[in-house]
Amino acid sequence: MTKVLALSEAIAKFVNDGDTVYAAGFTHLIPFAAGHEIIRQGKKNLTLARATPDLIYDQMVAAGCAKKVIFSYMGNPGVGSLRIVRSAIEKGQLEWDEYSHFGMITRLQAGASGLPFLPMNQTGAADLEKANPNIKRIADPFGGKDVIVVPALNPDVAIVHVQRADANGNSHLWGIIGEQKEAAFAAKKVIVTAEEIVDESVIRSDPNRTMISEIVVSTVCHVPFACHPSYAQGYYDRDNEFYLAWDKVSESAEATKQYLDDWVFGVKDRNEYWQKLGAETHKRLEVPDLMSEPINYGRY
Amino acid sequence: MTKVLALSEAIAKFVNDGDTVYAAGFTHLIPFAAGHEIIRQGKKNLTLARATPDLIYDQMVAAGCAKKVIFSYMGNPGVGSLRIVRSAIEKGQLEWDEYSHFGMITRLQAGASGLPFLPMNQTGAADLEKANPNIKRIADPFGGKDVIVVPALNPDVAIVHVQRADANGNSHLWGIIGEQKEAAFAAKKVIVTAEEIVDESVIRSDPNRTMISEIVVSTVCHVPFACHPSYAQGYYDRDNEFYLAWDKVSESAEATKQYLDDWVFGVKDRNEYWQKLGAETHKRLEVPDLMSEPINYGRY
Amino acid sequence: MSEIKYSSAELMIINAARLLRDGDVVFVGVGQPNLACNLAKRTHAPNLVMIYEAGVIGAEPARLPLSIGDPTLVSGSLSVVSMYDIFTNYLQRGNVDVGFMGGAQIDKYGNINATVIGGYDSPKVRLPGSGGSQEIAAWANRCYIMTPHQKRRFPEKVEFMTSAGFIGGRGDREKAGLRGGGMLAVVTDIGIMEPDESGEMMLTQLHPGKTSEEARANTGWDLKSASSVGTTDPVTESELRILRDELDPTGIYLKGAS
Amino acid sequence: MSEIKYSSAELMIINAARLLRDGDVVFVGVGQPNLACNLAKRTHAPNLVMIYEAGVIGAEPARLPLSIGDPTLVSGSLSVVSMYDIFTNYLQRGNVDVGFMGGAQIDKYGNINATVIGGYDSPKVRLPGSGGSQEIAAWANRCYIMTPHQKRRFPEKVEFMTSAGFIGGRGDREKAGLRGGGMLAVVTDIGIMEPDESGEMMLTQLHPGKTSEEARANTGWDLKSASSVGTTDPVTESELRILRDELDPTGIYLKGAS
Repeated sequence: MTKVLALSEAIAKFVNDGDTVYAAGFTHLIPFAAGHEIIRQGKKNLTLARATPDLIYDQMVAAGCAKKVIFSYMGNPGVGSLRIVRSAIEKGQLEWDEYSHFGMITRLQAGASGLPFLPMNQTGAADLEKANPNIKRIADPFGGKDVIVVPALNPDVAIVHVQRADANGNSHLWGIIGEQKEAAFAAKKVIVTAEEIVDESVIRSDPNRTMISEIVVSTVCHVPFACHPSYAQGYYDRDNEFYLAWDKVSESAEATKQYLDDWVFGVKDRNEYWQKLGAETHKRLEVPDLMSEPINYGRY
Repeated sequence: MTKVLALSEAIAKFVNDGDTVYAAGFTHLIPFAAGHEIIRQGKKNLTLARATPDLIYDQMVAAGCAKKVIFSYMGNPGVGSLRIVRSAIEKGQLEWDEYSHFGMITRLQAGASGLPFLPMNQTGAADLEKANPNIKRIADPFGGKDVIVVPALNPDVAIVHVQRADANGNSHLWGIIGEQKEAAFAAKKVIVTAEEIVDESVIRSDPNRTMISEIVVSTVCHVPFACHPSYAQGYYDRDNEFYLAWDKVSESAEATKQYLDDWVFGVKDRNEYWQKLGAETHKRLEVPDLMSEPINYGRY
Repeated sequence: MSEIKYSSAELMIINAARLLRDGDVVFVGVGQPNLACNLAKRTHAPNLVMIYEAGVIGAEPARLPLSIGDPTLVSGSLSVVSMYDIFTNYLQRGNVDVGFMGGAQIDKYGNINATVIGGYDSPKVRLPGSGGSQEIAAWANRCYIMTPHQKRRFPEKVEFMTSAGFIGGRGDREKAGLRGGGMLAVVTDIGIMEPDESGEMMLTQLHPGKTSEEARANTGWDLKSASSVGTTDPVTESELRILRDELDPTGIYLKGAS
Repeated sequence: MSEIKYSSAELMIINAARLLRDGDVVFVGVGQPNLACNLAKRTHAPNLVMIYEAGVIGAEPARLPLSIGDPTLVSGSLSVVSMYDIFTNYLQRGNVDVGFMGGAQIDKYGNINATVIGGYDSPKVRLPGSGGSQEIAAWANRCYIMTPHQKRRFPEKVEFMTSAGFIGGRGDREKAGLRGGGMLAVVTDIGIMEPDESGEMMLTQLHPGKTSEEARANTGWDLKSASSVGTTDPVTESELRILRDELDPTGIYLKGAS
């Protein structure tokens, strides 16, 4: 019962106009390939949720896919401002719903847990609480200080990139794991993209590493290098030069359009994109091996 | 700054009469060696918290260490009744505080999170809620069904056995991980016992495997075979014969006293205990290797 | 053709196995439920996924597991997660199709007592308590129980409700907002009871050779029968062979009735 | 002996590094805070533990990290956990000693604005928002900020309170029940401001050659001075050598002032 689909089929089948989409990954494992495919297929009126919108949502907003963003830090990580999302918000062209990182992740954790809400301790910084009716305050029934609560976030679809998955979607991921697990369990449908599709025996050799199991996965797509300019730990490096370059590109609507024409609409899929990046970039992003010490599960 | 102590020193230093102790491990990794050392040192008036009291608390209650148990399933796993704890409760000699597994683990998760409480959805089975004032019901501020809440559990000391730790307490553990992490973060002091003390470089070779970090660990003790008759995945098997035998031993106060005299007071430490078990038992509990596939972190 | 002989445990396990559907995600306990799942997996439900409250998903035990935390459940499984995660992300989130329940008493509305006989504060017999069953009963899509048909096990009303069936009737279960479908079958050594529209357990099937009188005589409430009571399919040699030769060759769980 | 030359960024980083104590668990950002921590670790605080909101604990980056999620933070670190765990088990639970803050504005009571200039609903300048800073400010034992001393960065009151310092004074912070000690030092290129008994930031130290007049002229509130304003120890060649040769050899974070 393989769940393997081409990424284009997966996006066509599982992402609908108007959906709330959570393209997961905190700096690491950001599913750019899926984001580009969503742009190519011209999806509309999406609500784009992510702790850090990052360049992927800048590009999707530029391409007109989004009506709203849900976020907790709207920057170009390590560079500065996220120009396109920011400008759309400043101009009133984009709805937004904002939390702290912890608030955002707590919403996902509540969603993943099947709970209506989860509490957080007070922070004393009440301005966002005043601005966002989703941030409420309730009494501690055990007599302590009031706590802050946020409602569950259950996206229509989560897109989660992993290093290796089997054909059913059982996934090993490592390095910065951010909110990958929470997004997968919170969402109604889960698209896994993977650097490698491996035999089930590889997954079963280390079950404690399996953060997302087939039980919640809708489809698995084999998409090597899916994260560029983000990265996959152990597979390729983050392309910091691209993050710097985007700061310039995104200053101009023309340059942004040209970028989308060249690198999203101008390529068929991620493989073409990666080939187009060229040998020098491939070499620059290469990373030497550094292997984990294996562990012994025992043959019982 | 090594935190390594002999187990006897660790128990003397970190476990006080009257403490709430959480000896963690769901069936797996149960820290019997530490339990026996607590008995040998004659600690008194402890509140013993565990999802499943298992034989370790049966023995500690028999030895007179406990005034109270907090639990969610009081059985001899795979065998039946947990005679000593059960009889002490039936005779009114032992206080108790009871939850479902999820309620118990939720209390620990709240404690580990630094939260005063956490919610759970309703289960419709309200008798325990009526019997235990710590189980309360609050309104969902977002308009859904009422939820059940339980207060944080923050034990004075957690005892957590792991497969391998470095000298500062950074710990790799695998197999059934139960509530090991939650207990460690919820407790005020953490005693780690380990099958192996490894070089920090082994831990650093696989940081995603490190479930408990030095930041919360008070001391680390090198105690091979600390879990018998429970087990350590990949190191030795569970001694089911012992669990069956205990069902008989614990029927009689005399047999129980004899057991404690022979196997707890009659040995100096876990090494003597393990030697006393003898070569046949060692052989019976041996397990052939089954190694995980390593992963690549990359040398960045 | 010689008559096939089997124990009442074997009869219940085989009938429970038949309730499972291919692809089901089952929250399993050790012992008889584990045998029922493994039997189903080797017959009509090869894609059954077994998950355990200890946090193991997709176990493929190489030997008969003797406790809920047997290491054979872990080695070669698909995923191992914390107890908090198994109860939140899997069970409470609604990712479990079937829960197998146990308990000392089960009543007319499928409610279970696994906590206490006598008053809670001064128990006459203190039972193990809920473990995970309070939540499994509430949130798994379908719940089943296997238990010998004895009057003391089937009181009209449980003394303590550890886990909810239909509480005092289906309306109660809806009012509490529980996501799961509740206790959908009680498999005994006489037959199978299933809930009627009000949530009351009624006799719907009898094992070959058993009678509704036997069932009524061994039930603590006035057991109704379905308008047409069926007969369960006879136990097959193939089912027995898998159970006896492959799954429990030393007969640890197959011999007894409890 | 020639005069030692350094940028204002170097001056701030070196003074921030000196605030760290051996054994501190520090919630670090990239850029200047990362350099301050690594400098402290290589001088007086070898047992400093660096943790990142991305979930990395005990990072020992082999190269200069260029984002909060740089893979060099992961390889060879002590532990990597989920964001939910880093915010709950570490930060909210009280396991973090020091938090380094950033922000566009910091006011008289050490409150930070990193969210918006102009009204929240129709922003003039939309800033990145809290990220993790709302919780770090509330729950780390000690908070520090490094920022150039400019009037526009130091208004009397922030337009939007992204992260709490002492709110409207120490009493407010206590009333909210925050566990951390709040904003304990603001390191600028002129000197260091620390809270007085009421929680108001006052000038407590000046860097060599700087004056309290300069500090007052570049502060948006009526900046008080401590009864005796100290002078920070001069920047040493050894500190500069570590920063320039080992930590940021291409000068990415050392050159500018912001």
